Amino acid sequence: MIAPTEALVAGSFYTFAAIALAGAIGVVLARKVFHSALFLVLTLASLAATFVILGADFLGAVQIVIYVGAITVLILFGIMLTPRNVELPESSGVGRSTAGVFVAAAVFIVSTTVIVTSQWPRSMSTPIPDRPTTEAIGQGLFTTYALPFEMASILLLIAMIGAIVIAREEQ
Amino acid sequence: MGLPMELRQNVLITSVDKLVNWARGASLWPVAFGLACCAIEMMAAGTSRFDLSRFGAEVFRPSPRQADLMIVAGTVTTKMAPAVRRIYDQMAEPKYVIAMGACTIAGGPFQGSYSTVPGIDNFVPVDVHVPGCPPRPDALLWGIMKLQEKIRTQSIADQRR
Amino acid sequence: MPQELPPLYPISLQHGLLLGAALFSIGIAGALTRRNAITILMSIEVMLNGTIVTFVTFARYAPTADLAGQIFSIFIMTVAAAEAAVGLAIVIAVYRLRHTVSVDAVDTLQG
Amino acid sequence: MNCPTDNFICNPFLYFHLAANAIFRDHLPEPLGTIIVLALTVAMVTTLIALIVMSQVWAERRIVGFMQGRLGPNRVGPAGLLQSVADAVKLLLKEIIIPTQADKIPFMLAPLLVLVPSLVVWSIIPWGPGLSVTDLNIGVLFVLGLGGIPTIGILTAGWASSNKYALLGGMRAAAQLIAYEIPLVIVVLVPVLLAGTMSLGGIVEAQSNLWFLFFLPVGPVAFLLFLVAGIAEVNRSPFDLPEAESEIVAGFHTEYSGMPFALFFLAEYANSFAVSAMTTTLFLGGWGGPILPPFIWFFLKTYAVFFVLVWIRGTLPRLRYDQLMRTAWKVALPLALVTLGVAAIELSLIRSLLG
Repeated sequence: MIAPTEALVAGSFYTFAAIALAGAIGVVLARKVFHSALFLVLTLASLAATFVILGADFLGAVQIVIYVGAITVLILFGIMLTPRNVELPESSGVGRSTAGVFVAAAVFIVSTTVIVTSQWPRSMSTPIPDRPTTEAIGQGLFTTYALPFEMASILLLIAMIGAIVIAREEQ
Repeated sequence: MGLPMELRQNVLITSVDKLVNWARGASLWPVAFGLACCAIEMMAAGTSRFDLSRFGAEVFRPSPRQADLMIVAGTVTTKMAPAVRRIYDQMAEPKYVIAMGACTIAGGPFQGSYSTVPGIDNFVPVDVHVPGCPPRPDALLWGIMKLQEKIRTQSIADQRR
Repeated sequence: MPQELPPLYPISLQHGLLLGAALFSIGIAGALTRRNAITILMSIEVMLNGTIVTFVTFARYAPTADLAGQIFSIFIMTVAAAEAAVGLAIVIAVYRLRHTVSVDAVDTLQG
Repeated sequence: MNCPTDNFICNPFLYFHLAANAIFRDHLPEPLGTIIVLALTVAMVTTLIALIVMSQVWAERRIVGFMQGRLGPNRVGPAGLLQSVADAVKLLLKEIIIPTQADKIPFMLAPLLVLVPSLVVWSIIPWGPGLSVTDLNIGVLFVLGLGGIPTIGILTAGWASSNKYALLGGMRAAAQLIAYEIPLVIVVLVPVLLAGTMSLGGIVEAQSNLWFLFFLPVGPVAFLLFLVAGIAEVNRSPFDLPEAESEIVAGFHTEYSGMPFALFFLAEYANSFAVSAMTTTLFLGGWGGPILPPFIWFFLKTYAVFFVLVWIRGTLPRLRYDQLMRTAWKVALPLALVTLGVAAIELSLIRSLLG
């Protein structure tokens, strides 16, 4: 017999997953770029919820801070700074559309087949019980993963300088 | 128009009327715009000596969409009239208009001039006329209280839409 | 022998991975079919999120000592932020030059 | 006052909680009962928010009135107390105008995007010991994350109105929010560092001996920075450039009337209360205090901070846009970084000295 609270948790996972997928489809299909961006917000926010349900509460909050709070706002800014894209005809030729959809479908079918048919180890059939993630992530970032951490910060710095140089108006 | 007479005195309608009219009268947010010297008196009405805010009407909204009351303060020229009408059209229902000063009521000292509108009744419905050249801030307060009296007599049964 | 998918409850490893794969594929479809550079950037964000979902699911089900999956997700987010910043800067620079954000307009290097 | 959680004076919501549990959780099948109790809690918090916002609007208008030698609203109800009620009822009954050129669904969605995060923040504010809807172990991060979502709502409002002033206001708001979010995030790390936890309840408990405001020399600097960045985050005067009426009409909510505008209005005040509450929690010892019950202390401190916000509004003129940006990037950000560094060094020194 399924415990009701756990059924609630599982149910909310599938709900949020469905919302995320619907949002992702909206990103791809929406006719106006601005609507795509709003669908992206929907996807990212509901993914944050699924992360929390999957035991990654810190990551869920980080997802909201970085993705919803920063990257989407950046994209919205980009949309508003390039106003003429509103009228851009979006259908990009039947050939390219079918090719794109075909590639995407192929990727999806292959990965689904792999996921479904793989022999996953027994130990991975049950979830690890919830543990405090904030401290573990902090420890990891400053010990085992110190080098990638530093490289990520350098990457951010380079990206920031690069973005400023590229987007700046010529004086 | 509206409800049949025998339903007018219904308890439900009258008490809702009371609440709605009380709320509308107690929070008359004006549009922030002035045209001429009367506007100075309108601003003075908001200052500490006269204090429009006692009646909850000091919230001058910059956008007509959020305002309830248009105080037309000052001479309306023929060039300005379309703009005034446009601001009136942009306001959300229910909306009220106070014509402040002799110029807005009838053209004032400029009556008959080639450039002045002889009274804004020509293009917007005015609820209260506040005479004077310019009227003192107390007179504007009087006008707002008159408007509150008028609002108290309204009924939702009369609304057309 | 193919392992059968478990029922919907509880959330299983496969379901999380399927969500990731679906997001990734939708992102690919968007990135390949749309012409607007900003929409393409957004599709790439969707793809990256599919990857993050996969990592988080593995972190949930793989019995490792540290939370490698979640830490890697944080790195992905960092890279995504950098990518979005540089990508939008390029889009804006292109818009300034060509007055369009269609990727078809930026094919001069094709010769 | 030493306050056990099961004391009715300390925990005024205990009655509600017990009653709700007794009525719904004991008699209904399990997920349903939990959902109903949760919904009731949400309803109660929302009512509380509405009441607090009304009290704030009234207090602000009266206080600014007194500061300017006026009386402020005093005709509606005793001492004008019903003024906010009248405003709310009027706004509810006003016509909702949707411009023909507007992008309709985002246009109506934007006020919700702005309002909902500012209401959700209230669910983790610790009103007293154990007295919050939920105490997350990542509470601070949660608050920061929610603080970023209204930006999207504001941008949406500006874009969907298809009005140039609204668009300018939205862009301004977004630029300002991004600029001030960075020093805010950094400076919030100071109390987190001192308390060693991200849970808001834990941060309050860590201040039982010493408020972080008095943790010299970084405490006052961090407090001031947080307050300034917080005011900028909620677009209050003197940082209310997104709605500067002398330049861009009403900014991002130029085209909004009636109920959607009321939602923006509500969000603004709910946010300023949230900033006051967060200042109280992070720097002023939260619900800690002698004699009086904790939640009274919490409200006293929060309203004191809110009074400071009103005071600033009644005193300072609006900043110019370049001054605003210069303050954010050239003053607040370096200062916040230095504060965080000094706090870290000081803390490790204290730890090594005390063993």
